[in-house]
Amino acid sequence: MTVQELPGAAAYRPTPPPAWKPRTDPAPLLPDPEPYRVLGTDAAAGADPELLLRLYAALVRGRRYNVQATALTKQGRLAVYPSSTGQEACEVAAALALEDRDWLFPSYRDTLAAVVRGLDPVQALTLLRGDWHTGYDPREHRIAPLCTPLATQLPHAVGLAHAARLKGDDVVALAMVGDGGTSEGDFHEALNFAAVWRAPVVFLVQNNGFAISVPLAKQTAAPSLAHKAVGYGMPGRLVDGNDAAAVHEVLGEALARARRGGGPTLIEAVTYRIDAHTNADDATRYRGEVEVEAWRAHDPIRLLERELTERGLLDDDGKRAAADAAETMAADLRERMNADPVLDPMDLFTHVYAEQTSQLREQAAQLRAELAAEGEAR
Amino acid sequence: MTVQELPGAAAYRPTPPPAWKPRTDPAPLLPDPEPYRVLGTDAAAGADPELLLRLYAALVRGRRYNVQATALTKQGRLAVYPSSTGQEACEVAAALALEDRDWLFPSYRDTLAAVVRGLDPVQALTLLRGDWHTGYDPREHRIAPLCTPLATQLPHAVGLAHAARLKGDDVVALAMVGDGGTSEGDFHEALNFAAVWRAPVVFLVQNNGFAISVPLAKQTAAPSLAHKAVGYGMPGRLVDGNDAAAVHEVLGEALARARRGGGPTLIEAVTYRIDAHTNADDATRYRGEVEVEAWRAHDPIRLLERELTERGLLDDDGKRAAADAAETMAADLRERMNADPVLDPMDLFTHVYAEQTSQLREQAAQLRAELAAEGEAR
Amino acid sequence: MTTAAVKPASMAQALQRAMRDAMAEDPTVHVMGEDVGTLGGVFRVTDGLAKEFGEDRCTDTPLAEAGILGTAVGMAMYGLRPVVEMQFDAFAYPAFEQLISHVARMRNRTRGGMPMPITVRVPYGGGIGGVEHHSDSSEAYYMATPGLHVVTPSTVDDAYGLLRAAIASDDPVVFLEPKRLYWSKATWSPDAPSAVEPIGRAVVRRPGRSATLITYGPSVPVCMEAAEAAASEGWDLEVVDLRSLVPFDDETVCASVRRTGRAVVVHEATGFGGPGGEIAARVTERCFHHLEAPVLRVAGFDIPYPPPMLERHHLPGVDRVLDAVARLQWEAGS
Amino acid sequence: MTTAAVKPASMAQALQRAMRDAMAEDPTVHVMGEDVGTLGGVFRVTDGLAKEFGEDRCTDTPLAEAGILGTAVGMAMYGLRPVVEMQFDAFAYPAFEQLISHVARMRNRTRGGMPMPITVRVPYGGGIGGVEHHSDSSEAYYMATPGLHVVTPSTVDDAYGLLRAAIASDDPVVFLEPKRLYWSKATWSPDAPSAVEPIGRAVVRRPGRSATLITYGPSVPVCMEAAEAAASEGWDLEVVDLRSLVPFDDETVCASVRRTGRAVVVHEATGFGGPGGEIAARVTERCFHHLEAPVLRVAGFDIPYPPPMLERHHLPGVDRVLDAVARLQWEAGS
Ligand SMILES: Cc1ncc(C[n+]2csc(CCOP(=O)(O)OP(=O)(O)O)c2C)c(N)n1
Ligand SMILES: Cc1ncc(C[n+]2csc(CCOP(=O)(O)OP(=O)(O)O)c2C)c(N)n1
Ligand SMILES: [Mg+2]
Ligand SMILES: [Mg+2]
Repeated sequence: MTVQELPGAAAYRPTPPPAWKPRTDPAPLLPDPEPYRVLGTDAAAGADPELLLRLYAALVRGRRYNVQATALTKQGRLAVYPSSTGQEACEVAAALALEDRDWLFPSYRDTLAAVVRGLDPVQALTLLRGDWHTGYDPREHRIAPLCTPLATQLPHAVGLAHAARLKGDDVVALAMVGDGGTSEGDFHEALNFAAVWRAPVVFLVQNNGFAISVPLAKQTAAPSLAHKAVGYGMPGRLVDGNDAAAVHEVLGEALARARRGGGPTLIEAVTYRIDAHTNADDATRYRGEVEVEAWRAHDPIRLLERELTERGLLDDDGKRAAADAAETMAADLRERMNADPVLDPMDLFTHVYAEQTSQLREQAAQLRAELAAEGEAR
Repeated sequence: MTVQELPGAAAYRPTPPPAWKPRTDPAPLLPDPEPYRVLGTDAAAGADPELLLRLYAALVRGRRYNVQATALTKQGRLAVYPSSTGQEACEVAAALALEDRDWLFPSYRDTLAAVVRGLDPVQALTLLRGDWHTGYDPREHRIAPLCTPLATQLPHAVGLAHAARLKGDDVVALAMVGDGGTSEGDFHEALNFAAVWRAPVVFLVQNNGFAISVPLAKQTAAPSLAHKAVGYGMPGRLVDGNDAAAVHEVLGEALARARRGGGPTLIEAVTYRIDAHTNADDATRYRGEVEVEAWRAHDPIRLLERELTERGLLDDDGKRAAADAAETMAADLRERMNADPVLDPMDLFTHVYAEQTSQLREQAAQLRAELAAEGEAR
Repeated sequence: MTTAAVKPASMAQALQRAMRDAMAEDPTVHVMGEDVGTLGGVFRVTDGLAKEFGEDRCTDTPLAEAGILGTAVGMAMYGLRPVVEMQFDAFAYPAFEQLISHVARMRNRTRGGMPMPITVRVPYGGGIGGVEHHSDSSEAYYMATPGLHVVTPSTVDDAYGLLRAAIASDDPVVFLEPKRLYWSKATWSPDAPSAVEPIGRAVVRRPGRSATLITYGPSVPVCMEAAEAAASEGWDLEVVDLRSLVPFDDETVCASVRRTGRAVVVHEATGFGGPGGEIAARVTERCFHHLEAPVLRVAGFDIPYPPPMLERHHLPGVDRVLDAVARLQWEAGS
Repeated sequence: MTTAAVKPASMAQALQRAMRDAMAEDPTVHVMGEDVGTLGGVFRVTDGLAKEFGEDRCTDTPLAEAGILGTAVGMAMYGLRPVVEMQFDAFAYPAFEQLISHVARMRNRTRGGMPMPITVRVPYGGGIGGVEHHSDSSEAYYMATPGLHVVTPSTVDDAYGLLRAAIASDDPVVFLEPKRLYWSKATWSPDAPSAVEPIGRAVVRRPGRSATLITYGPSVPVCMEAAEAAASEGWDLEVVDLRSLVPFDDETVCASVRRTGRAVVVHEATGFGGPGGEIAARVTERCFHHLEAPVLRVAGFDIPYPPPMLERHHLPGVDRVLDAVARLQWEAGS
């Protein structure tokens, strides 16, 4: 007999534990039973054609960016590249749903979101090229450094959003994380702080099916990752992560909610990592081509292209224009990445502290002497 | 317009994301809207009188134990004591719901559960007296060491339960943690591992309203702590933590479920810490007497006493017998704790490693020489 | 300037005052941690701050150290100056990844674009009869992490001055508070607090000519006592209080050792892999030909911190310091 | 015993073989971590183990390092012998609290009742062009934690022998695998693996009379190369490979330094607060009157690990080792 079946459960005498009060109703926090979709559904009729076209152009550009960056690894121009091919709808929608004053907290896989937000791709790729850890000024772009230790960027986003709210600024933070990252303690702590503080932050989980080789089924037994939200007292939303219009809409609602003081939202976008984890990974060791093919059919560009075409918003000329624009971006990126970055080894000592310690001054002098000797030897 | 209100949501075309499947139904995982109770409800009729009397005797003994241990801090016989006064129903039910072969993972506040399970109170109090970190052989008693770093014992319980299941042993682990402890990353990681592994483990959260001075409202915004369960794909149960019969029943069900391979359960027992955090704490700094009084009226011993009296299972003689037994235990504890423990400082070096390193041998020799010199000086 | 009545103040009060003054002067200073608000901290070091500045400025957080430090990182990104309390030394460990991988590296990662003006207050060390996990000396971990400053006061004045400097620093400071000195007192004018000390300067607490005791935090009073006792045996010991482990004041320390020709490093942390190794090694590197004897170390044993009833055997006391001084090869020396 | 064909094996293969042999011999040995199962680990060190022994013996865990080590503690409590993989050095930090507060202390806490026969494998160090967080040398943290053994191989043979010993140890061992030596090869007979090495013994990799290079892990090949180069300049350098940082082999190290009278400690970890301080200090304490010069240290700079394109400036190479040797005050010496 389970607790819920117990016949007497309804007949309490009126003496429940005194401090206990029925709290928030969990019902509105629970996600839909199926991923929300727009493209190919009746909801599409309500979508703004201009937005759809913007999303389309960005998706095409984004795919081209992924292909180009992957090619750069083969040419030794990038140390490593974690591709977001197949996940462009999430990357693009995340960037476009944000206001300029908002903040983006990307993971290592989210250079595309940073680029769509306006960051120069060469700057976005600095970490992965290996000339420095971050290639841009986070405050100028309101993009936190690409974060490698999983889920550790989530409390940062909460803290920043909280600080902005304390200051009375109309700023929302959007934090991106993978399905694997949801297993980390930092995910839990960040969501809890966010909910307790009602911080204006939105968590976007890209569930791309894998954490390197580990499939979702070994990562969680939850009905969905979005169901984790209720345990923090925030709404959970489940969305088709390959449907750019749906992701944009769900994100927009969550951002608006945060903006008006409604607190955080957890969004799970169901998507798929078409490429291997990075160029260094061999995905054939842990998954079959059949699965990948099924997802190729659900490609984010294809989904949107079909919608736009059916509605007469996109023709061959339009497609070509988008492709050409993407090609121009790629050519420019390729060319600029083929130049060797100019590096100054003395930078190693410049930014460790605001003021160099005597120890670092000694070490800098040592390296300077070595470099001078090297120079002479040449 | 929220996602759920969207008119088109029901009219999907049949192309959801390919890898996405509806997973477990969340409904059965959600806790009841109110804490489950037995005493004073119709459910009490189904309770085993013998069990109720056992619970009663243990509660009375447990309260006396708490009072005695607190008194020992005033006499300088304990370094510190975190009292479980008011929470005895959880402590007692936890110990009595377990089979002998099962394992208990207590926190620093749960010496009482260990004592009810059969551990000598002097051994249970070793940590708090300060002669060693653990006063008993965990394997002999199947009681893990009292754990101080919050929530860190939870993954241990999961690992042990998992190991037992791999070995084919019929062993369940019961892990105890406080409301504050649920905010730690280790709580999250432990519950996730447990659910993914379907480990035979039960998590009992004693929500006693405070983490030292911090009330639950600053700890979480969740509808209840039991609602966290759904995010891991395990059932969450909410129970009146001062109702020993209810806690025992809910625990029993969860343990049985774990035993038959059904996986973990998260139980939130709503209770209250009547005493200060420890003897060193001043609770008047953060809470009022009114709240405490309300909870005193909901005292676990009183609740059970009323039930037993109404049903004619307990009379004054019975009460006196329970009180006398408790008094005997307390007198024995007092007497034995008043003896100074015999300590060997050389123990500092004995158990750091299986085999003493040369460094520790040197250091042990140093201390031995110092002790000899001290002895001579006397 | 009016001279206020001089009255005794404890180190805990001086620390509280430092935060209070910093908060009053600079609205970006935020105090956060477990029980720091309503309760005023388990050691009462944040007493009254929430009342005076409101709960948004002195915040009781949820119970999760990585979350506390991680959100502080985000707050610092937005221009705030968080002062984070870790309730006890061992309870800072859950925040280790945030500390090492972010707090210590963010400035460098962003070429100075995102400094981390975060103060992490950690009550540390033993001698207070604490049960397991309440008496760790964890400074070796912080010292081995480039990007952090590591500071620890031993006097009431320094508690104020160094904490003000830590909060004012644009770099992260791990501020180690010696628990057993919380209740140590000094006559101190709370109306004219002591000077803000620049971080990175050691101080000679007691001048002497025979040998140098290099120490910090809770071991400073031990060394002072040892120096007094040694005087009666004919040794005139100099006591150097490091105050800052990072940056390390090579100048002051080496000047002293060059003068005395002998040195003992004293700390509570375990010896092996502890701070003393670094200190002895760098002093030896720099002062080799001035040394009459190897730099010796008096430290906690290489064991987990003992239970309260045995801690006195573990803690470096006056006798052990004097024993080490006696082993400084006096017969061979100048 | 049949002599199998001798063929080249990499360090990664030797490590795999050590786990495989341990698992075959002892059913309580369980391998666990991120991607260790189906994928065989990102460095393929656990390749084939899941297939051969099943997923219950070689388990892809959820992505949570504290959870991995914390559940391993529970498994060890029940009598298993977990071998845990942390995917990269910096990703072991989330597990720090479990490591320090439980793994290292459980035996002592329970007076020997609950030993922790856990091996924590940590690929560490740089030189592989890894982006941030993939090249840390974190051994100082582990060395400063009593209760842990800290072991690191530098050869293919030791990789096998030491990992077998680590898994067989009843105490927790942090087993540091030098990433950039994973692909180093030796002619090695996989059918007759090298001997199981007792933990705690250093080895003289190259005998010499002029000075001792004290080193370990990824810096051993650097020191061997430096010793070869030094020979042409008239210095006959002895190279001691520590293999085990804890316990530390004072005997072998000091015997060498007493013989040569000069020493340089070489490692990749940052210098300040790094392992070299401890090593230099203890050698000096023990060999002071044999030393012609202070024990010098060649280490990584005191900075966060650099990006790939700059790492060569950070890593101690042959030239820096030779520079240090040159500074060993040869003019003054015997
Ligand atoms: C704390 C931490 N542990 C381990 C890693 C190594 N690692 C890098 S990516 C990855 C898988 C991440 O999976 P997921 O979160 O699903 O993101 P995805 O790569 O699919 O975008 C792992 C284990 C890491 N970066 N950080
Ligand atoms: C990791 C960690 N952080 C902080 C502490 C200090 N501390 C001890 S008890 C406590 C409050 C715990 O509250 P809760 O989990 O509700 O348990 P309760 O004391 O109410 O039983 C705190 C913060 C600790 N023991 N461990
Ligand atoms: Mg993923
Ligand atoms: Mg509580």
